[in-house]
Formats: sequence, C-alpha cells, structure tokens
Amino acid sequence: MEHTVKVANPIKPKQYKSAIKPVWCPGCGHYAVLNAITKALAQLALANEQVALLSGIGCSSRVPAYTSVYGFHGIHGRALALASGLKAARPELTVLVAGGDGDGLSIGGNHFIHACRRNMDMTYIIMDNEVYGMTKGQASPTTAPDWTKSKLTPHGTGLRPFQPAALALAAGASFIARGFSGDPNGLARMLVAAIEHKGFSVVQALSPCPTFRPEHMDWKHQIRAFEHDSTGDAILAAQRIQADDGQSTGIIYQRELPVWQPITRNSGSIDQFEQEFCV
Amino acid sequence: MEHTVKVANPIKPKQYKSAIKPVWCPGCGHYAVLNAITKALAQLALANEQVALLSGIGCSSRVPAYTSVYGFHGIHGRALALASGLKAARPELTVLVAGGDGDGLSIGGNHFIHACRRNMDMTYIIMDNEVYGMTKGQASPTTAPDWTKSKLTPHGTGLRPFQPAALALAAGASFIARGFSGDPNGLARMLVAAIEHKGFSVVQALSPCPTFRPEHMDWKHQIRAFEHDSTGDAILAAQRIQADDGQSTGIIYQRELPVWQPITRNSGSIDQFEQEFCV
Amino acid sequence: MPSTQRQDLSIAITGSGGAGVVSAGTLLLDMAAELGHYGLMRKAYGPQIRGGESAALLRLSTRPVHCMDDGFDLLLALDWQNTDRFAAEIPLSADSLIIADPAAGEIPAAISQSGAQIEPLPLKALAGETEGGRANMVALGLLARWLGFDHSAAQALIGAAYAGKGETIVSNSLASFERGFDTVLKHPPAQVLSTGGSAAPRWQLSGNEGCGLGALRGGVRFAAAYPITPASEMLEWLAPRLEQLGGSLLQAEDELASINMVIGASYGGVPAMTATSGPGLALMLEGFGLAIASETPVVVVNVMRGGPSTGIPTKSEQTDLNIALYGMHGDAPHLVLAALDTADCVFCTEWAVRLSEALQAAAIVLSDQGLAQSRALIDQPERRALQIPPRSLATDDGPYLRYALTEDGVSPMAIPGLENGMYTADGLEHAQSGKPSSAAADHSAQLDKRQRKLENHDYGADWAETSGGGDTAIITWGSSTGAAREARQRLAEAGHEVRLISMRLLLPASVEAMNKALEGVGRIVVVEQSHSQQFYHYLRAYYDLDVAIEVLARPGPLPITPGEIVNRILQQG
Amino acid sequence: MPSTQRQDLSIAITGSGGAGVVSAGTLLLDMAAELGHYGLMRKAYGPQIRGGESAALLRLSTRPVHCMDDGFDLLLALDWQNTDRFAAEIPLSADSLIIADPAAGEIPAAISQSGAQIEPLPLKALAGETEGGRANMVALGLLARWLGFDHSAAQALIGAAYAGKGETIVSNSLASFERGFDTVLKHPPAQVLSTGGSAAPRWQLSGNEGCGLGALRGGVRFAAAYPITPASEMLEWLAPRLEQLGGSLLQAEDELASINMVIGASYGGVPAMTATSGPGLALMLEGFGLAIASETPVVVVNVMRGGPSTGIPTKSEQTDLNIALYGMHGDAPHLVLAALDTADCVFCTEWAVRLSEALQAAAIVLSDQGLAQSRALIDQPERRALQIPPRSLATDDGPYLRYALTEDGVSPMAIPGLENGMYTADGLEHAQSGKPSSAAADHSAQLDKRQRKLENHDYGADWAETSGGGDTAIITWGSSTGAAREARQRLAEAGHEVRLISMRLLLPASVEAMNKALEGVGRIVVVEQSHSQQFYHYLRAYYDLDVAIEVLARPGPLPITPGEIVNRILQQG
Ligand SMILES: Cc1ncc(C[n+]2csc(CCOP(=O)(O)OP(=O)(O)O)c2C)c(N)n1
Ligand SMILES: Cc1ncc(C[n+]2csc(CCOP(=O)(O)OP(=O)(O)O)c2C)c(N)n1
Ligand code: SF4
Ligand code: SF4
Ligand SMILES: [Mg+2]
Ligand SMILES: [Mg+2]
Repeated sequence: MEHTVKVANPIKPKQYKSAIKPVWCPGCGHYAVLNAITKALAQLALANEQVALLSGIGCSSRVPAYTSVYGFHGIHGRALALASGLKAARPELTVLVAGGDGDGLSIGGNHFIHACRRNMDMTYIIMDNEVYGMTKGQASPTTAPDWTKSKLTPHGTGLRPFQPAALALAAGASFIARGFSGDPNGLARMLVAAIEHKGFSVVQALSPCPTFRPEHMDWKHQIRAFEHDSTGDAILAAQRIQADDGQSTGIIYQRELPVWQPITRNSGSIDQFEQEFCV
Repeated sequence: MEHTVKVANPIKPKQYKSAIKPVWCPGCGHYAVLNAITKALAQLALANEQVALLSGIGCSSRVPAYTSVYGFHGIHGRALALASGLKAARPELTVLVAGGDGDGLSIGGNHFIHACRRNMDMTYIIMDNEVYGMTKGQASPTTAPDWTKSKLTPHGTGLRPFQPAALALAAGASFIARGFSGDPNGLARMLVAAIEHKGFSVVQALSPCPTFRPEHMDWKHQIRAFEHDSTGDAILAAQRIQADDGQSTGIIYQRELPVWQPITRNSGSIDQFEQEFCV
Repeated sequence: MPSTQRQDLSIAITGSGGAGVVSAGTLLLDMAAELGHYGLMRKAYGPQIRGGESAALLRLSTRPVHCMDDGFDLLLALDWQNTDRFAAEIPLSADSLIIADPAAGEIPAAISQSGAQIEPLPLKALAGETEGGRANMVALGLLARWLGFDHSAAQALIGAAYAGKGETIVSNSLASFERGFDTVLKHPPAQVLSTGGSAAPRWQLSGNEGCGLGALRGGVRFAAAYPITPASEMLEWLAPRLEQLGGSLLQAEDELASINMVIGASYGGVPAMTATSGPGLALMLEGFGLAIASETPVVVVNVMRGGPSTGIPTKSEQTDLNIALYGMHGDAPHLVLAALDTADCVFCTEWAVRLSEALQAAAIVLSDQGLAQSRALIDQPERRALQIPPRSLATDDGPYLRYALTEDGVSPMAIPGLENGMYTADGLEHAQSGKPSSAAADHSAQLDKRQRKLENHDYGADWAETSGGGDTAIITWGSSTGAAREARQRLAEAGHEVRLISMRLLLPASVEAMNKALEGVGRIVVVEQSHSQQFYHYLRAYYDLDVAIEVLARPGPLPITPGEIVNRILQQG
Repeated sequence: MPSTQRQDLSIAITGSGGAGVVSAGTLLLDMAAELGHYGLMRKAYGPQIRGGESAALLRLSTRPVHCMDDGFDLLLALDWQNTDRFAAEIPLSADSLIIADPAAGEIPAAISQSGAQIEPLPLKALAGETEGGRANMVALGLLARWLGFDHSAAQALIGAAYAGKGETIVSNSLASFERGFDTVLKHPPAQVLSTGGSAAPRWQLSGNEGCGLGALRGGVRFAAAYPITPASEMLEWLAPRLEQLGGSLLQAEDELASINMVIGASYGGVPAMTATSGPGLALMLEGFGLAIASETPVVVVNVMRGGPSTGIPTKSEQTDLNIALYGMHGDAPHLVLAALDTADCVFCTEWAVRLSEALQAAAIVLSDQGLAQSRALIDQPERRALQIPPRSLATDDGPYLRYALTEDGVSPMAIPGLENGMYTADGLEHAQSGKPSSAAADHSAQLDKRQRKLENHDYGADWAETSGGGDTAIITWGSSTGAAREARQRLAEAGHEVRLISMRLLLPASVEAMNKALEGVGRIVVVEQSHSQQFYHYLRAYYDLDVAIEVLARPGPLPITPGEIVNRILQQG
C-alpha cells in the first residue's frame, strides 16, 4: 500500500474527526477507539480522501460518521463484504473496517472467516465490549457463559466465548493483535502496524460498555501486555492465545502471506467479445 | 443420548435406505458416504423414527431422501440451524446433519462456527469434494488455490483453502474427525464414535466428485490414516492438523465439553403470566 | 384546582435518556388505573442509549384510548436535551401549558413557538431539597396532584415500583414525590380529568408483551431469535416464560439461523415462532419460503420501524407491508395478519399461531414500534375460544404420503418419533411422497394444494373489525386503527356516520367479505402510515373497489392522528 | 425428400445427460445459420449432473423465433432415460414423427400415446460401426440431411466445434455424422424447412450471455456473485471478460456478501452488478435496501426458476416478480426491468445499468431459465446509443452535501479520492449531509427525493414493446413476450387484429404510457407464467384497467405457447 503523504508538518488527529457529536454514552470505550483511529491516521499522515472506513450496525459501527475520511455505515454484519468489494475495485485506497463483537462475530461471522482467508490488504477493528450495546444489552459471542444480566439468556449463555484471535488464526488472517481502549496510544501504534501490514489485519480492541457491562470498567486494572513479542508461527500463536485469558494486549501474530487482489488487465474489448457471437 | 435399541438381531444397513435412486453421477463418492451413514445407524441399532438427518442444498445434501429416517432437505447453507432448532425442541432425537463443503463452509460458514461453539449433541458430516458439484464445478473454500478449471476463477482462487478441522477446533467443536468415502467401513466406525460422542461432532468425509474433479479419483492412493490416536489437547490437535496435508484420516480431537441444551422446566402457567398485567 | 373537567388529557414528559421519564409515565398510568381510567403511553426516544432525548407521551382518559390525540395539553420538561429532535412529535397550541425548569436553559424555539403558556418550575432544585432526590419523581408528584390522584395510593405504587431497588431508593423517591405533590402552580392547567372511571379490571401492557402472550396462548413453545429494535422486548418477555412452560428460547447467531431453527423445531412437532423487524425479516425470507414449500408451520412477528434499510429504528411506520405480502420468490401462499391495537396483539398473534398450525402454513404478524413499545391501560381482554383444529398429525397406519393431495389441502404431518411416518421434508418441488419432482403435474398439484388450504379456510368475521355506517368508508389496517376508530367516533358524535373497515387478515385476501362490508359505499378513504401507499396498492390489487378512492398516506415517524382523518373526511365528504 | 416445405420446424433430441444432445442441437443451430435461418434451442434437463434426462428442444425457422412452438414435428430419442420426467415438455401429435433406437427399449407410454408415427432406427449400432462412434453425431447427420443442410459446411462446423478436443474426436464425430447423413429413413418426415433464409448477419447466443454483454455495454466493471442455477453461466461468461476490460469478478462466500461487495465497489465509483436466482435474491434483499437508502447504484440480474423455495432449479417460471417489485422493507423505490427475448437481454441489461448509474438507483433485471439457458439464432442486435447521462459526480468545490435535495432528486456523488468530498454513506435515514436523522422532516424529504428521481425520469418508449391494433389487448411481460408476439402475428394473419403490450420496465410504473397504449381497448388478456397471477395483481395495483380483464396464467415448467394464447383470444373474443 502506498500512503499519500500530504504535508511535511506533523498532522493532528483532529484532522480526521468530523463535527458530528457521537451518540455514545458517557464513559463508553468507543470514544477512545475513535481517538486511536484518528491518531493512527495522523501518524501515517494519510490523505483523508484516500482512506475509507466502513462499518456495520451497532454503537461501535457508528464510528465512520465521526471521522472525516470516506465512510460507509452499512448494514448489520456485512461491513467486511462491503469493504472487500471496495478494495477489489479500488486497490489504491486504504481500507479500514470497524464494528462490534456482535456485528463481526455473531451475524457477521461468515464474512469474518472468509475475509481472514481472502487476506485482502485491509484492517479490521473489532470494538469488543462483550455485549450488544445498541440493542440494550444482550450477550454476544464473546460474552462469558455466566453473565446473567440479559433477559434473553437469564441463566447466561452457557456457551464458551469465541476467541476472535483464535478464529482469525484458524481462518487464515495474517496479522492479529489485541488492544485496549484504556490505552489509546498503544492501540494507535497497533493500528499503525496493522495498516502498514500487507494483508488482512485483525485488531481486537477491548472497549468497555459502561452502560450494560459496568463491571468491565475494571478492565483497566486487569489488562496488561503480552509477555512475548509477536510471532509468525501459527502454532506458537495458537498456543499463546489459548494460554491467555483474553486480557493480554499486543501484536500476537504477523506473517507475510499471499495478499489477494483480483487479477485484471486491459487486453480485450467489447467488440471482440461480440465477434464471438457471430455465426 | 439414549439410543432406542429396536431388535436383538443384527440390523442391516439396508433398513436405513429408502427406495429412491440417487441423482448422483456414476462413481460419485457420496454413494459411499450414504453407505457409511446407514452402516453406522445399523451398528448403533437406532430406531429409524428416532433419527433425523438434515441437510442443505448440493449433491451431497440430497442424502436425506435416500435414507429411511426422518429427513429434511432444507436450503443452502442452513442445515445446522435447522438441526439446532430441532435438537433444542426434541432433545431425545439422534440428530445428524450432512452437506457439502460449499454448503457448510462457504454460505453456511457462520452456522458452522456457531454450531461448534454451541456444542449441542449432534453429528455433522461434511461431504468434502473440494468443489461445488451441483452447480457444475466452481471452487469451494476447500479447493486448492491453483485449480483453474472453473470459469468463475480462471486463474484459480489464489486463496489458501480452509482446513475444516482447524476452523472447527478454533470455534469450539468437541469431536473432530476426518474420513474417506474410499473407506466406508472406517468412515462408518468414525460416525459411530461421532454419534456416540456427547456434544457437537464434526466428521469431514473426503468424497471425490469424478465429474468435476476427476483427478481426485487418485485420493485412494494418497489418503492414509493419521499416525496418532485422537487427542483431547487442543494445541496438540492444532499442531497435527497444521502439520498434515489434509489427507490423513482418523479421529483428530475429542474432548468432553459442556453440551448445550436449552434449560426448561414446568413451573409456570399462562394464567400466572396474565396476572402480571393486572393493575 | 379551579379547572374544567375533561374526558381525556395528553401529557408529554421529556428529559434526557436516564432521567426517568418513562418510569414516571408508567407510574402515572398505574395511578390512572386506580381511578378506573384508561391510558396509553408512547415512548419517543432516539438512537442514543443514554443521555439522548427521551419522552413519555401520555394520554389518560375516562374512555378506552388506542392512539395519541392531535395535540398535548401539557408538556413537562425535565430538561431540553435534543428536544428539537422530536418536537414535531409533541404538537402544542396556545391552549397548552409548558412546565419547565429554568435551570434547564432556554426553551427551544421549536417548542416555544407554539404559543403555549409557560410555567417555570425549579424541578431540579426541588429534587435537591431532599437526599437523593429525583426530578422525575417531583414531576410525578406535581402531575398526580393535578390529575387528582389519590395520595396514599400513589405512595403505595411508588413503593411497589422501586421495591426491588432497595429501601433508600424508595424513600428518596417518595420524598421527591412529596415535594412535587406539595407544589402550587402559578398557572394551574385549565382542565383536569373528570372523575368516575369504570371499575372493570384493567391490564397494563405493551404490544410486545401482548404478542408474546398471544403466542403462548396459541401454543408456541419454542422461539429462536436475534435481538433487534423494536422487537427485542417481546423476546425478553418470552424467554423466561417459555422456559417455565416447558419450552425455550434460543438466541441465534443471526436471523438466517433463527428462522431455520424455528422451522426445525416445528418440524419436530413443537409450535414455534420468531420475532424481528424489517432488516431481520429481509434476512428470513429465504427460510420463510422453505417453511411454505415444506409446509412447516411457523410464525414470524415483525415489528415495523421506519424504513428503508436501517432507516429509523426507534420510530414507527407501516411500511413492511409489501415485504410481508410479497417478499418471497416463487408462488408462495402464506398468511399475513396485523394487530389493530394493544389488546389485539394478543388475539391476533394467538390467531396466527393457531391458523399456522391448523393450515401448516407460514404466517407473518405485523406490529409496529408504536404498538409494540407503548404501554396501554386497557380493559382486561377476554379470551375467546377459537374454533381452529390443532395441527393435523399422521397416524401410524398404511404407507405415508407427507404431501398427500387432500380435499382441504392440509396433509397430515408425521412428527419424528412416529414409527411409520418417516419422510423427507423438502423445499424442492415434490410428489405427494415428498420425493423431489420437476414434473409439471406435480408442480401444479402442489401449488394448488398450498393455495387451496389457505383459501378454503373459513376465517369468519375476524378478517377485519368493522363499525359504523353510511356511504363513506375508511379502510385501514394495523395500528392506524386506533386513530381511525376515534375519527369515526368523533364524526359520528358530530352527526357524520361513516364506516370503518380495519383489516386484521391481509393474506389470503377476503374479497367477498370486503364486498359485503362495502355494500352501498360511494367513497373510500384509505388510511395508512406509508409514503409509497403500500396498503392502497394492495387494496387495488386484490379487491374490487370501483368507487372514488382517496388516500391519506404519509410516512412515520409522526403517528396518524384522529383529527387528521376527520379533516380528510370532512374536506370533500 | 418428397416433403412439403414449411416455414418452421420443431425438433426434440433427447438422451441421458452426457449423451451429447445439446452439442448436436448447437451444431444444428449453426448449420441453420449457414442457410440464413433463425432458430432457438431450449434445454430441458433435470437435477442429475450426469446420466439424467436431457433434451435439446429446437425450433428452426425462416423467420425470427422467440418461443417454442405448440408442438414438435420430430422427436429423435437417443435413449429413454427418465424421459417421462419431461414428456410433457415435448407435445407430440399424430402428425409428428418419432425416431428411436429399438435398442433403447420400449417407447414410454407418455410418448407413444401421442399417436405419432414411429421410425425405429439403430442409432447405437450405426455409431458402433465406426471407431469411437457417437450416437448424437449419427442423429445430427440424419437431421442435417433431412433439413437440407449443406454437407461440407456441416463437416466444417463439426470440425470447428471439436477442434479443441483433438483430432481423434473430430474424425470420430465426422465418421458418425456420415453414417447418419447416409441413412435413408423408411418414413421420411412429411415436411422440411423451406429454403431461402435471409442473409443478414446472425448471432448465436444465450440469454445469460446476452445479459452479460449488456452489463459490459452499460459499463459494469465489477461483479461479485455466488454460483446458482440458472445464472451461473452469465457469471462464467463475465469473469474472464471483466478481467480483460480492466475489471474483475469476485466469487463471494454467499449472496449476502456478493450484494454488499457490489455496493462497496459502486461506492468506490465502479459500476457493479451481481447475478442470481430466486433463493439468492431473497438473501440479497437487505443489502439491496441499503443500496436504495444509501443511493448507491447497483444492478442485480435475477434469472428466475421454478419456485417457491428451492423449487425446480432447472426449469423456468415468471414467479420472482413479486419479490423483485416488493421484496424490500420500508418504502424503497427502485427499478425493475424484464428482458423480452434473447436480444433484449442485451438491451435491457445495458439500459438497467445506465439508468441505475444515472439515477443512483438500485435495479433488478428479470430474466428466466428459458431465456437464460436457451441458445438463439437471431439477427445481430443493433447497438442503440442511449441518451442517458453517466453517474453525476461531485466536484471539488464548496461544502459537500451527499444527499442534497436537488430538483430532479439526483445528488452529485463524491467518489473516494475526491479531495473535499468526504462523507459517510448511510442506510440510516439522514439529513442532506448524510448525518443520521430521525426527524420527520428529513425522512419525508429524503423519501420524496428517492421517489422523485425515479418517477421524474423520462423513460421514453422503451417501457414496453407495443404492436398491433384493435380493441383487444394482450398485456404480458418478460419472456412470455415471444409466445405473445407470435400469437398476435398468427391472429393478424387470420384477420384478427389485436394489440400487444409487452412490458420491459415494471418499476416505476408507466401509468400514462399504459393509458395511451390502451386507448380504445375493451378487452384485456393478461399473459404470464405464474400460478398466483403475480403480474395481473401488479397491473391492477398500478394501472387503471377499467375494462374486462382475463388472465391466462399458469406456472412452469411448461412454457406458454402461441397456440394457447390464440385459443384464449378466440374463445371469447
Ligand atoms: C439484520 C439486523 N439484525 C439485528 C439488528 C439489530 N442490531 C443492531 S446493532 C446490534 C448488535 C450490536 O452489538 P455490537 O455489534 O457488539 O455493537 P455494540 O453496540 O456493542 O458496539 C443488533 C443486534 C440489525 N440492525 N439488523
Ligand atoms: C441461496 C442459494 N445460493 C446458491 C445456490 C446454488 N447452489 C446449490 S448447491 C450449491 C453448492 C454445492 O456445493 P457443495 O455444498 O459443496 O455440494 P456438492 O454438490 O459439491 O456435493 C450452490 C452454490 C442455492 N441453491 N441457494
Ligand atoms: S450502550 Fe455501551 S457500547 Fe453503546 S454507547 Fe453506551 S456504553 Fe457505548
Ligand atoms: S457432480 Fe460430482 S458431487 Fe455431484 S453427483 Fe456428480 S460426481 Fe457427485
Ligand atoms: Mg458489542
Ligand atoms: Mg462440494
């Protein structure tokens, strides 16, 4: 990916924010994720018009309108498909995708695993609050089995949560990281690395929902960095993901793998195709 | 799961076959998978009416009508959802699901990973021929990247194929095996173990499509058993799956994990709920 | 208070989300119930989960009410947070009164330009006078006093409402309530609710709860669903209750899964449903078609919201009619029903479940945000014994043909477990046995059968609610019924007798019954909350309306009001 | 041969899948082209990939033909494998001739009961006489001789057709062809095709290829799709060609992905499309609604097959009309077009792409299995220069409002890369800037705009193909046009002048144009291939048809024939 550098002076993250006030609740982790995104864009000095940020539906998925890059607030669970079409048609753009744990891992699960496998050059930010915020507090695929606060699952889901990193790895993603909204600078650095990585990069951004998971405000005391640097060894990465409690942050896995982009050329004409029909 | 044993005498696989002649091409691997299913049912001596076999759409997915258990030939990619609803409502039934690599891993990918996570007590047979047979030969998620025979992907997909076993493992399945239609007895034994396993069991049945992947008739010379017995260690299983070329057969992973079934009881009445509305 | 007595009053309480306007409104409804009144509380809220705008739009009446009135008598504003976003939903006039806390800042122009009288009142300060005081409870006290509600009954209701939250909250709430109750207004409202309500037993419930109850009454014992506004509360109401009735609700990974899970459960013999809204219904259509082709009974309750696409998730509109009627590929006969009011959510959903079971049909019940999320204070709905047989089950004799060509089109169904009933259900066209077939004869026989079973059923008088007389007819459907009923009544009281035909059963079409209901009618006014006149086009497509037709159609989010309909009728009547 | 000359002949060649009946049929079409004839070959096949039933249903004519005839003159059966599954698709009479290999066993009752003359012929044995002989080529020789085709031209065509498969195959095929060509029949067919075709340049193509070409002509440079019968061949035709035009086709994981990918690409400024069939269209509806709300141009070509649900994937039907017209939730104005014949697949798809781009609209083009998988021998279609502007693009000046309320409803669109055009596209209702809004005023302004841009466009005369005169009108749509055209012609030749209105543009409705086309009409006969009369109900919903309407509607898989329409017109005309 080539980044169009616009000016020599350091660019301010503010340049990537729009004037729209977020609908988010006070204290929502998503504010910090938004900040990390704009910081990363500033650090990379990307021209606003060369960046597209696409999303699905959820509190998290509101993020594009709060930036001043090209945005698309699509439908629930389909942001990665939207982005794959855009990237296939416009390979020179920097394509970012953001959305929630429900959007990406529940309804959007199929596009997630297929995007990992396809390994197009784009960055996917899962703003994971272990809950459906927008629909007022139901369990998501990353919710712990014994969380009983949703009336839809009054005994808890009873299901082992997905580990997005483990799924991404098995599905073929080439860059996998976990960050935390409580450390927006660290998250921004991670996003810079993810955007610079050639291929499909997944960044799980733990981002608490104080309204429906107030207990997660404790995350700031629990979350710490991984002991290890990132690895390119899938088995080692799998081992580390499994050994972890899901609360260590850092780049977990990074590997150069064939990046997919449709093959195209200019070698034919419609007239020529029409000739084929002549008898 | 309790199996209703119907008779003392050994039951013939034929008892589980219907009179309908398959629409399959001569030499199609799916015949042998059908045989393995009926053999497994016979071995388990399950009463026909206590077994349900559900499927999606594809050559493979035609299998229910060729058996004489309760069948449902649903829509493309949704068999696992159909089956999950049936099992949730009728836990005493033995629920089997069968379908193709396209049905299960392309359009049905989301239900696949969620069924693995949910770990309901049912058995899923992926009849994997690394192609879309029914729609006349397009690449599936298990097709090798350099297979160029489909006009939809004339340069090959260029994508690393999914390893269904790796995905199942990362998504939380508790029993994962790989069998081969060329060894229907081995496959039948595997199916018996899968059905007897408590939880969600995935059996990838390699089943060549002589019409669109004639080169796979060679599988009979290439496919062999895994060196190891099955393990309950997820990391070890991941390692073995990765080290393998996808052509070793056997039970790869088996572990007792919490089996999900909705909690239910008889403790309320509609009258009582209506009382709550009275002011 | 020196005020005139009125039969009903409309009150809006606004405040930012979390300010507790809905709790205050709910308590007002309960207090009204104690006096034998009726009421309706519509919730207006925006996309913000916390801190956004929020309003409880109340109507209290001595007579049953099923819609908002044309305007509001009183607006009590706890603050002005984003009020302009829904100012249009609170029509005020010079006769209205605005009670507002000066501390909340200036009254937004969108509100003040109504010319309503303004009474500044330091709600926050009053709340601040007591420990843990709450402005919403001050407001509640004020309103309770004005409405003439009984002091100790009100106290008891507050105590009960907050009992679960601990004693401190209860006593703080009560203290704030007292402050409000003791406040003397400078410009007391000119009108109060007349006393003397009826003593008939009341229910207080939402349309979402109503649909949930109807489903249980109909026999539903399994649900699978994916959360979506404004249907989620129905699922949340159902989940613990299904469990207590020996059934269950499964939260699915998406709507594609939920509809297929429901089909699977119903195939297993357990009456099953799901609930969703527009975007989710769109995802369910392929599965819904499978239910139709495989003749597996299922019910989908679709709670409409503003469209298209994600649209306006928190606001009401009647625009999923098209997708419900015609959204399936192929010739796909099915049932479409619509709930007319809160009580009808119960009846209509029960009816849908029973019809779907008896006819082995797929049914869609249409509700909408306005119905679903409003709380209504209504007469306890009677429970009618519906004369509809249960699902026709196969018996264990002879060779079994799942899709047998019976006279009424309903073929007995074998449920897994039945010893000689094994068959394969199929969404492919099939012969009587279920064996796939592409033969023209099988296709046409099965198409005939699937249509016949729906069209031959006698739906009786429930296809619509009809009332009134005269040669002008209002035809409406679903939740627009409330406003239409009231318009008809107002017109009748003014000496204009009109007919009202409010459709509950939309598919199959009731052509003969409609013809009968329209005998002698020379003018039809179609009323619906849609921009593209979906209902009007549906009526044209299926019914013989060869008289002058006018259409009163407009989109959400503003609800259709009785006055609007009255005006339309009088305009050219 | 001592036979009478005819203007056209219908020939069915049947055999199990893999027997090569379609190859033989395609070669016959090519040979007919050499003589200046026209032709059509419909494929009849079943669910079996190999070894199932298969038939090439040919019609050859000295005049353009766009539908099957009412019956067949000749049935040449290589074998009787599952023939009963589609016997109904090959109507025979006592005037017909059956050529069959006695080695293939007894003639099925469904065939022999027609009373057709039978000529036993040892096709297999004849093929066996030469090394690697092929019965289909023997049959081809036989037919070529009978049809009066030129021997050496035929040889050249066979050589060209099999050139890719190697010399042995070519020479074996030729040898078999000779055997057939040399065979003298006992009961030679009574009639042969008259000579003297026209010399105008011919194309041989399928409807699927036609839609593919139209899409390229319209400017499509990106496609994303998921395989499905009977649309796959369009995608397979497009994939390598898009690539050669600097574009691409992406095989998606499912239809939910493909429609969203297409929206993403189009948002990026590249005209984009997908193709599917009923079940896939059902899955695309939510995404299609997003295209409508976000005003992103997209085209979906939907190739109809038998429904509902999985239905009859290999057979034709016109029953995805409802879902195409009304399948979206909310008020969702969009374009629906239908291809009238093979050549029109090209025009109609190009038109759809251009309209969709110019109006920033979502379009559905309806084709069907009969059109899509038939090969037609037609006059080379002229290429019309369409007077439709390209997508209106934003320029880099001033503050940008993506959803600006323009007079024609079309708002200039900024494409990523444009320096000051950054905005967020949204499926939520929005203000002009794109900022989400739930305000009634924004909702109604944007609903108006999205409807206005479609309704204000001047679609000219292309909304329908109209012909004929008189006071009876046939109204039909899509592929039923072929039979209706021929019926009109036959009636005219018999002195009954009727009008034909064949609709190409279904949404938005062309009410005025229809009124004009119907001036003076006293009787309407609606023709469609649907069980539930979807087209008829659509006509009633939108058009003012206040004369006697009759409906000739029946489901697939049997195509509507000209004779059927003629009979209906004459019955009560
Ligand atoms: C098809 C469809 N189904 C359901 C919904 C309702 N819905 C909106 S957002 C959401 C989940 C949001 O959770 P998540 O993606 O985790 O985002 P968060 O709000 O927690 O940031 C759901 C279920 C929808 N908009 N569309
Ligand atoms: C929604 C939908 N999309 C596409 C199809 C077309 N389709 C039918 S089967 C199939 C793939 C079959 O491949 P697989 O599941 O691997 O089974 P196989 O035929 O190879 O056994 C497809 C794409 C369909 N029936 N429904
Ligand atoms: S509900 Fe939760 S996720 Fe949504 S804005 Fe509020 S705090 Fe954030
Ligand atoms: S196409 Fe392939 S998978 Fe399908 S029946 Fe034939 S051999 Fe089997
Ligand atoms: Mg979330
Ligand atoms: Mg396959």
